[in-house]
Amino acid sequence: MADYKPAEMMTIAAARSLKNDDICFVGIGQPSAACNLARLTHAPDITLIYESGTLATKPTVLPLSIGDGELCETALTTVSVPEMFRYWLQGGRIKVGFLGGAQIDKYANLNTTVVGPYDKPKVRLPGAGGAPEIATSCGEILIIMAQGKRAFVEKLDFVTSIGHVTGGDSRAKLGVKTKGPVKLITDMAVWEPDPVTKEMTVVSIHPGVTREQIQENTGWPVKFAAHVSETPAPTAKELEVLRELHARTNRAHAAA
Amino acid sequence: MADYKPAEMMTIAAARSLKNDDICFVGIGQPSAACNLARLTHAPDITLIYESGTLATKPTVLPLSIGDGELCETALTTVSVPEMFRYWLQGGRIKVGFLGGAQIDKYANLNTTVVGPYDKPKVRLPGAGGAPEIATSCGEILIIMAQGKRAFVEKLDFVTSIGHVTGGDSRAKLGVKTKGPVKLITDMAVWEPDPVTKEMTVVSIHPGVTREQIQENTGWPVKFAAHVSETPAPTAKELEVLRELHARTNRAHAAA
Amino acid sequence: MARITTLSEAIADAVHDGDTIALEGFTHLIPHAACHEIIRQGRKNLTLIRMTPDLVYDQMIGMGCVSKLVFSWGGNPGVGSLHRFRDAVENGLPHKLELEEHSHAAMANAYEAGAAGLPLAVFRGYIGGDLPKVNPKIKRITCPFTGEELAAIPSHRPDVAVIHAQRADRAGNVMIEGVLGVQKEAVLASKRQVVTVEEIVDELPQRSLNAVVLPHWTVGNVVAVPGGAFPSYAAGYYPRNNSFYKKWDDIAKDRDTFAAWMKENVLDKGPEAFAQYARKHQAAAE
Amino acid sequence: MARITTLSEAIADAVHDGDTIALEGFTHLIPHAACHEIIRQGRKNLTLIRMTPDLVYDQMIGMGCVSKLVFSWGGNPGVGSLHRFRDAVENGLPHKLELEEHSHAAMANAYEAGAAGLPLAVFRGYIGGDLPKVNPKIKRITCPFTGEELAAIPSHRPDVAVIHAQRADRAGNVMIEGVLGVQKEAVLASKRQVVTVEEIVDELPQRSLNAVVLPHWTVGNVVAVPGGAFPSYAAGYYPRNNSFYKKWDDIAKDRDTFAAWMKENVLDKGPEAFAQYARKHQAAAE
Repeated sequence: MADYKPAEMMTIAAARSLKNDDICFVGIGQPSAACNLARLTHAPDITLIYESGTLATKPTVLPLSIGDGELCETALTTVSVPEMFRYWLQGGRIKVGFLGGAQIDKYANLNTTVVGPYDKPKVRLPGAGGAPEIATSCGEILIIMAQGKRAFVEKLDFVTSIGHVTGGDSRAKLGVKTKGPVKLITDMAVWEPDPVTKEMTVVSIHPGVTREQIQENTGWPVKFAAHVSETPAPTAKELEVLRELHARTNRAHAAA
Repeated sequence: MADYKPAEMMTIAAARSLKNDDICFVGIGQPSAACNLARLTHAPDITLIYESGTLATKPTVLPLSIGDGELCETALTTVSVPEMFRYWLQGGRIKVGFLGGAQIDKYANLNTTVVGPYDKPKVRLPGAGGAPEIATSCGEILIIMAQGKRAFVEKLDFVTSIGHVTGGDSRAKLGVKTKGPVKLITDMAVWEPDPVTKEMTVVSIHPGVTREQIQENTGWPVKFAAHVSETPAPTAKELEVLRELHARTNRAHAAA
Repeated sequence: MARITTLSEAIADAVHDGDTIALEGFTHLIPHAACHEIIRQGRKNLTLIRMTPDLVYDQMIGMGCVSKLVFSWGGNPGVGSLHRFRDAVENGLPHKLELEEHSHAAMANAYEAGAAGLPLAVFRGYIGGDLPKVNPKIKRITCPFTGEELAAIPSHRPDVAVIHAQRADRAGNVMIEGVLGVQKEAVLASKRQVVTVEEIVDELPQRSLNAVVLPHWTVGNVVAVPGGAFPSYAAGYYPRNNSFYKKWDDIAKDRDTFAAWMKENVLDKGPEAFAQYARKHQAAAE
Repeated sequence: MARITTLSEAIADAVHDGDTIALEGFTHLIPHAACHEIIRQGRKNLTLIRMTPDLVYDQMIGMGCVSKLVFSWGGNPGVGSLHRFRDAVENGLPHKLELEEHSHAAMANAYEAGAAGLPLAVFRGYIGGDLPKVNPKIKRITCPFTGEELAAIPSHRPDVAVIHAQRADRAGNVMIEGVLGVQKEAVLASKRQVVTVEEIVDELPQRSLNAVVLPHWTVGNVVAVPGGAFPSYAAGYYPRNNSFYKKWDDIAKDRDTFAAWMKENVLDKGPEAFAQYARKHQAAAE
């Protein structure tokens, strides 16, 4: 089995959950890497949309920013940002949205706004960006986040975007018709919402990771599914394509 | 003095009221002829906008429809119709709008909807088109209409678009901040609203037309301004340019 | 996902009796061939939405396909009346036609709101006139920040949008150029779609970074119908046939002349009849 | 009407102390040169609107020009924090910064509504999160047709919009290509405008029928500043300088390093300093 880093396993597990006919609203960083890895492996026709307005883009290197020239040049077309948020996101045309954050709770609500109180933050984070409406307008949400007790918390300092709110049917009761987070992919495991309580539940553990390690890196008592499988390790092909993508990207960004 | 038709005098009088830096929302027919005559004579830089989305267009022949290819090919650019109505008309970017109609009353309210009752019309007219919002969103309105008792009526069968409503400050009281009709140009005279009552008032009579003829072709007792001038007759140049424009247009439309 | 198909299959698949459908095209790219196919397939009780009903709806109304019309300007542009439309409204022939009447601004905003997935359009309009008295769907909404009263109408969300465009690629991505009208909005606001195009190409041509393209997953059925917008036009392919628009006035004025014309040119023909118009004008342009 | 002028005159004309201003550009075409000129002219008490405050607002905040920020994502894209922004929020340095915080969808809709001359934007958003608790400008409005509760926020109507574009013609018509962001909306929503461009040409180039062009009567001041978007990019002219964005992290982290960099590269320089970046990358591309 090839040697690989937990972050690589995370990206690869996320990529695997994408299908060839998915239409994805892609964020910078891990989601962008996962989506492009999927496109370069098992999902060549996947439609990638970045909030900068680029529709069906096929970048050869990963963008550093959401509006890199590469995204626009390789896109089917590029629309204005108001149109992107009105016709494409709010219009219900995106099947899969990606989110991540500084903090997540057990119902997959996310905080990207502040650590500490809003008016006197300990750490001022970048803020919402597209998250509040991505969280409710996309057909379903994938979350990619590395685990750790500062990130996986019992109570968020600020709810920037909702997941399953307080569990059960609380999301639907807000009038939201989309599914919300269907998967949380970390560097240790894959989590899915419990069908009834909607609490995020470990369904698959990455090779070499223990239940204890997952619990140590989670700020609430972790629920494990009745049947927890082992995440298949990255294949040589997956690792090769991902590493080439990152190498191309680093060369391109260093040159610019 | 050159021989000319009343319709030509009407178009020419309308063209003269346009300035080189005007930005006009142009309708098909008389307004289109007047605007392009202005552009081909004293107002070469006038900006003409058609509701089909064509911005700053310079047609060599008059369009038969509001979206003829000619308008698009000679435009600075062409935007979508929703954008035209949102950003350009409602956004307050049009200085002069043109209207006409099947019926007008003394406050320059217009009817282009029905003759007779709405539910059982004697004549079903085309309807509002852009008129209701042109009437309130353009900085000011010019109306071009041939006079006659069936058109110039005491009471409209239907108010499609407002002028000065019931006179006085009734227009402003509706919350409308634009000027409304500043000129009514007919085949007999030029009318302007009285500064106080806002009743349309004859300020200039075309050569050879009498006050009696104007009254005979108006369905209410006509107000004449304290000083009524004679409209200068069309110049040879104005007639030549207008007739060439119509001739070019007829040749083009017959060929297509 | 787009399906590349034939016009008769596309209409059979997408358009059903009783549907609310929007054929759009603002003077440019009016889907005449698709209109004819709907008539040939004998669809009934349609609610038709369109800013400018034009010849296509005059034909569908005259042939008895239509029970309701949602519109803002019903004339033959630059020519005069739509006689079949008038006959229906003034005389109830071939049968009564319910009207839901708007302004252009309202219709454009309603399509925009439909494309944006909203239930209503909010705009500054309908101030002081009589349309709100005859259209109960026109309401007022108060801005919570300024107190200004604005117009509110339901967004358009037709069952089917039918448009014509210049070209599509084999995946079904559709590119439109020139007078854009509300076609993109109509497609994005609708549940099902029929897009006829002048040609289907291997790859969309070299284009601006911001070209107007409807991705394949937003258009249900794509059909090549060269000349399919005639007597309207397709920028880059053939010009508007203004003389046909003038001729339509005589054809449609009389019920029998109209019926005869429809039999000869629509009922007894297929979509391939449009190809001659595309070819004729391409040849003329060369 | 557009006035073709110099950057110092344009900023002096359009931007005053206490103004609400929007420098826009979504990663692409960010008006860095204009930002520097505003700093050089020592403007104070500005309310800054921008979806992604980015390096330009980090610089203006750090230099003490700003009293309030209206925004939706305040980071260095792909790199990390905006340190001057964080210093202002976390430590009140150089002085306290009032925040009016939104989501991207809200900001984009607020610009769109501003361009459309409306007092408010209505959209489906802000469901269930905490932003409405800290931003009193976020209200709810009920659809009179469906009963659905939608979000309502005031439209953006800045005193001044500042953008960078690829080119203008001598009349001042401005053409933009590529990632369009909200620049067109920001310009149309604003009272006064400053548009810097890579070049002013005799005539706009051959372009698509639907090219994105701001007519001359919508842009107040037009200024040629080659390289004026550096280290952001201008599609067709020079690429994004990703390494400068990474370098900014070190420059801005420390107050003194920041101050020294600003003195050397902004206070002691003029807009012509940007030309080298345009030239460098053009040469590299040849």
